[in-house]
Amino acid sequence: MSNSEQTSEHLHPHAHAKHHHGSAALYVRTLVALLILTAITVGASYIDFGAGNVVIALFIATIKATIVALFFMHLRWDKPVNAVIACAGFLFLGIFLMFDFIDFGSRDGLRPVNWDGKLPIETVAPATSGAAPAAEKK
Amino acid sequence: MENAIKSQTRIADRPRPKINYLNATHGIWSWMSTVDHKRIGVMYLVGVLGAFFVGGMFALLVRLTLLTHDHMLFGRLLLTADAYNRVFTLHGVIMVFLFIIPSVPAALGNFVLPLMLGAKDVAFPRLNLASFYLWCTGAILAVVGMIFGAIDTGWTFYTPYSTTTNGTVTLMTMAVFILGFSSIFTGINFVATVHKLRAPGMGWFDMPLFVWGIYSTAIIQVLATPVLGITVVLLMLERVFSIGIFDPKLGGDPVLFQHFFWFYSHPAVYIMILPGMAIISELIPTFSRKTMFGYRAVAYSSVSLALLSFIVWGHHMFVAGQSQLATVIFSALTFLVAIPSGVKMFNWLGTMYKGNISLETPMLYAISFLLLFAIGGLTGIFLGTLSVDVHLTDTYFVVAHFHYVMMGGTVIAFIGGIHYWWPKMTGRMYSEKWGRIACTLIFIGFNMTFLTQFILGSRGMPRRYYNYLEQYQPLHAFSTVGSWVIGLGMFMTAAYLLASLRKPMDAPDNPWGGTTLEWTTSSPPIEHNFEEQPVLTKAPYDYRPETVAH
Amino acid sequence: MEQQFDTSKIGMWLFLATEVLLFGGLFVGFGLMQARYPQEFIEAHEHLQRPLGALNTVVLLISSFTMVMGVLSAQRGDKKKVVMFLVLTILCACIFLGVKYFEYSHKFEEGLLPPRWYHAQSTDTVRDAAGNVSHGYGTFFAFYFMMTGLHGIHILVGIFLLSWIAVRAHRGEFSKAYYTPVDLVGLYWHLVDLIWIYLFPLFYLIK
Amino acid sequence: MEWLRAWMLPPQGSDFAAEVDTVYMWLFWLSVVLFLGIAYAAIYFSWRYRYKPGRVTPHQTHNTMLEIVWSAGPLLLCVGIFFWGLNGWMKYSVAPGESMEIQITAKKWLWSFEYPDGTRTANEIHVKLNKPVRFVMTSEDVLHDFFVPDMRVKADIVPGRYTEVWFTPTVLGVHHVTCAEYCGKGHSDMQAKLVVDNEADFAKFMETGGTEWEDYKTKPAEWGKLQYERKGCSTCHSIDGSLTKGGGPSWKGIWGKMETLNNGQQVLVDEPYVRESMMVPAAKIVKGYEPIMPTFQGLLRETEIQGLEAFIKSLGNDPNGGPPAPTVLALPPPKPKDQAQAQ
Repeated sequence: MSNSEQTSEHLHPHAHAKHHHGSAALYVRTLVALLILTAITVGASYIDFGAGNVVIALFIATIKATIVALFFMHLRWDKPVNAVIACAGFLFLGIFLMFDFIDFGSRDGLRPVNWDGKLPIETVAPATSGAAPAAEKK
Repeated sequence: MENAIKSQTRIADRPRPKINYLNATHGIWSWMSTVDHKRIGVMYLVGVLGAFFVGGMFALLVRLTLLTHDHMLFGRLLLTADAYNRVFTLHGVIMVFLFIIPSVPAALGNFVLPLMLGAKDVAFPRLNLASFYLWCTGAILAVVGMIFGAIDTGWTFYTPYSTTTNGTVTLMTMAVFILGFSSIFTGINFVATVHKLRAPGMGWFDMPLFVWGIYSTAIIQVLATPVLGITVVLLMLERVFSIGIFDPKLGGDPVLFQHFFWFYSHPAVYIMILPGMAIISELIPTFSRKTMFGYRAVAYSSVSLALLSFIVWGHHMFVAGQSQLATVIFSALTFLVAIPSGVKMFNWLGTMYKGNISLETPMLYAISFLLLFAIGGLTGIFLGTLSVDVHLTDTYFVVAHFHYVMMGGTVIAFIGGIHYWWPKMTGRMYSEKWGRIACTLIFIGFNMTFLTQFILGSRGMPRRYYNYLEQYQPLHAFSTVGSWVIGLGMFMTAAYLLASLRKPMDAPDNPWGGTTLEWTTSSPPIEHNFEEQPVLTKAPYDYRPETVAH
Repeated sequence: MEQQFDTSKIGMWLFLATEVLLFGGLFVGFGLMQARYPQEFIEAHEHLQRPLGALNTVVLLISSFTMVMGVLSAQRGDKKKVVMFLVLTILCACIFLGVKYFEYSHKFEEGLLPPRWYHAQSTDTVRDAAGNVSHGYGTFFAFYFMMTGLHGIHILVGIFLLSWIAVRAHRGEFSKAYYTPVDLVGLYWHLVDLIWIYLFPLFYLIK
Repeated sequence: MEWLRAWMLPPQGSDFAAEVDTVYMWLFWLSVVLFLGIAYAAIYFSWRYRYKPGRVTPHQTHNTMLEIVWSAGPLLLCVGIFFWGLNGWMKYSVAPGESMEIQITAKKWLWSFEYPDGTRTANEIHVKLNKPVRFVMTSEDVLHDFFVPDMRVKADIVPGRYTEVWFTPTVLGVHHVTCAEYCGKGHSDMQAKLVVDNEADFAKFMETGGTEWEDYKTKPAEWGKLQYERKGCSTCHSIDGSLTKGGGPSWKGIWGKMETLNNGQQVLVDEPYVRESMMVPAAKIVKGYEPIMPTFQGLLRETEIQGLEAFIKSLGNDPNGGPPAPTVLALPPPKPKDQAQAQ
């Protein structure tokens, strides 16, 4: 495998030519697609889909990101290893996000108990330290 | 036993080349500006051993303070509570961030990995040097932080203690941030090197297992360390600007910090142990003169440990206030780690079975590793078991457990690796006799120090305690005496290794009969590693007479 | 040459993966804090100027386009066009930062700041009995400043790198056979764009 | 093997302890067996196959069956251990409904405990034998951890949140409470005493109102001020002359005043009147106020009533609520600490 990688130059004297996949026309089309998607997502933000808001916005963002990665970043034509690395970055971010949401999502309550929408923090835990930030005293 | 070097498989020595990587150029500047992976590896080795010395001194001081119940020695108070907190924090920070994480990959890995692959250098030599200088910068910042007040947060920097305490927390976290990027650069370098610079004929499953281990480590370094970076940045911002992410007084969540911290720091445990296992996977076949049993299983177990390490971090937080659902999931996933660890252990033993085993110093370290890592791994099962963990977590049991893995595992393997590659790095043999004595001392001292701490922990002695109940006094004293034995062994090791440098070069190219590519070049290697591009014709660890003769 | 180009690319992609996780940490924090303070985050995001955010999105997308055209010109060895497209990219980056400057100064004037300094309370509804506003509003802006700030730093670094590449291109250091730096900086620049593609809806659009 | 358990683990003080210890000891023996197996193999092989020049080693590359066996074997074992641990932990996670609830507030470096009736103690808790007790905990500054080795329970105490832990004490006497999450200089000194009482001793302890009263015996007005804040008096009564949302009369300067009631009678604000107003608030309502105050009969102890009176008295003399007026209290001196020792 590495053997073929290392010697590819000798096997394909015009190997560098294979990077010439894009064309100005294709990039213009890509840009137009991205701008249209931007318009759609901005437009959609004025309509209330309830819980769907986040899903729609992130779904469109993911389509846009994929387009950028595939065409502007050449992943469509690139060696698969680069795409694997890119996906790994997002995959492990996904793991990080997922487990944190498992924890947060299954806790009893998320709001700090000393600020439950009724009591300022000072009432419950009085005079803890002199370094209490100014924000509390507003 | 004095017939130290059994050389039936040693290849015939060529005349030693006059010019090698050590004397190719001269002067300090030629070292400081070098992009040679071997020199960078050596500089890293010197650096991390310096950090190991400082961290070790702090460790001895911690143990000495706990020797007596009133912390008095010869009528003088050793450390106040404040000083004690600073000392154990510095011990942790230095050992974790400055020593263990860069130890095997950046020092030995840098030196050996390109040689094993038959490459001239790593993929990005200048990035490699940059990584070293980042390490230096981090080290300097840490030293400056130590001088201007140090920190007393524990190496885990838990909020809100770390955001409210005095001391140079901001400076220290800055150092950690920079050290993180040093580690990332090393990781990027190694992944690219393994992908692109393998010798002709070397497929993925022809790579030495050390390379597999370092490659798995590099994956973790690349994917986990950035989260450490952002975590310490958030901590610094919280301290300086009170942004309210972790500080409950401003609506933040302290447990969130622990998620961020352990998302890096659990994989970091595998940044530490995987390279240790990788070294053992070299030592055992070499000194058993037998092919690696279950090569693919060991290679896959390295990668799967790397991946598993990302999904078990919550086991540090079973009692920290994470939800019960998360706790159960993390506990279940944690047990999965036992399988690849076990696979490695059994395959190492399988390799020794029917081998032709000689017990030179590196092999003694390898066998010490097997025993100590077995204890470290088995006590991990206690801590993964939910009901038992509630009692044991945050006690000395945990301290003992991770020292068995980090020190009994990684450090023992690291020292074994230094002995194994010392002839290659320096061109000199060390005293085999003193090597065996020191190894025995370290093994005995280690068990004295930390076996007792399991008992202290299960009896209910919490960690990071300055004052302790009088009932724990005898065990603490025993543990402290053990730490002196380790110290003695370590100083002995330093002494005979340094002494060997005063001799003329006497090491053969392949003193141990190793089968990987680094043994085919001269000791020490020439500047560009190999006279001519090596081509791999047989798999590593092939000890069949017909192929050895080849 | 091919070998080195591929190696550099792997290295760059690995670096980009670390960038994804670096920003990712902040995304995770933002997500969790939004789960904690849903009402506050919805109200707080109304303070952001959606048209300016949309404008910046368009500017960055165009800059990505000019960047990729620069890479294409480099592949074809068209030195003049490389320089032109790089300069255009830098121009877009400056516009982006200019708009950000206006947005930031607006936030500072209104007191839309992290919890410790947050003092724009007029329309905030989540309060305690004494009328103190929830910390959640400030938390939103803490993340707003951290994430757009880190992104802004990346833009600044990008401007620096683009200028460096433009100068080298002008000197004629690149050719059909060797244009690796242009390609790598291009990848970096697209990632900066890609991150903004997520930042924009998260901060400006999500109700 | 009981001696071994007793050597490695603390005394068993709760019903968790037996369960945890069983798992612990089982894991211990499992580890011993596995360790000896590994050590035996490593050392035996090193001796049995020690180096002999010229010996040719077999070329054993792998054995798929073996790999499967030594992957699946540990996996099954681990699944079993996981469920065993989970089983014990589930009990630990859910407190029974009838538990007595004690609130813990931890701060650097002090434990405060509060009982359902408002009794407070510092660094000492009394609980009833064989009755489940549930602790609801929060911190005022940094992370702490409530660890009772004898009970085999431990839980972090997180500022801004409540965390819980429970157990049923099964052994009379004093047990050790210790902080297990690093909290700074005094971390290792952050200790408390957990006293398991029988019914009678516990009742005696509760009557006296905990240990806090001891500290305030000489400063009744300050004790009263604490009760003013804790018992909810402050919701309706200000101490600076202003009118609160609750709408009760301010306590500033009220002691010794002649008030006109809504039936036209006059009344002197003195000790009997104040006491009556707490116990039967509707009996005498001052003109201009609504009869909205709830009774505090049964909610206030004698010590607390007297403390409140001393506090009101101190406000009468000094508009700024300065040093309390000298008051002589004739109280039966409570001695909770002695009783604790009597255990």
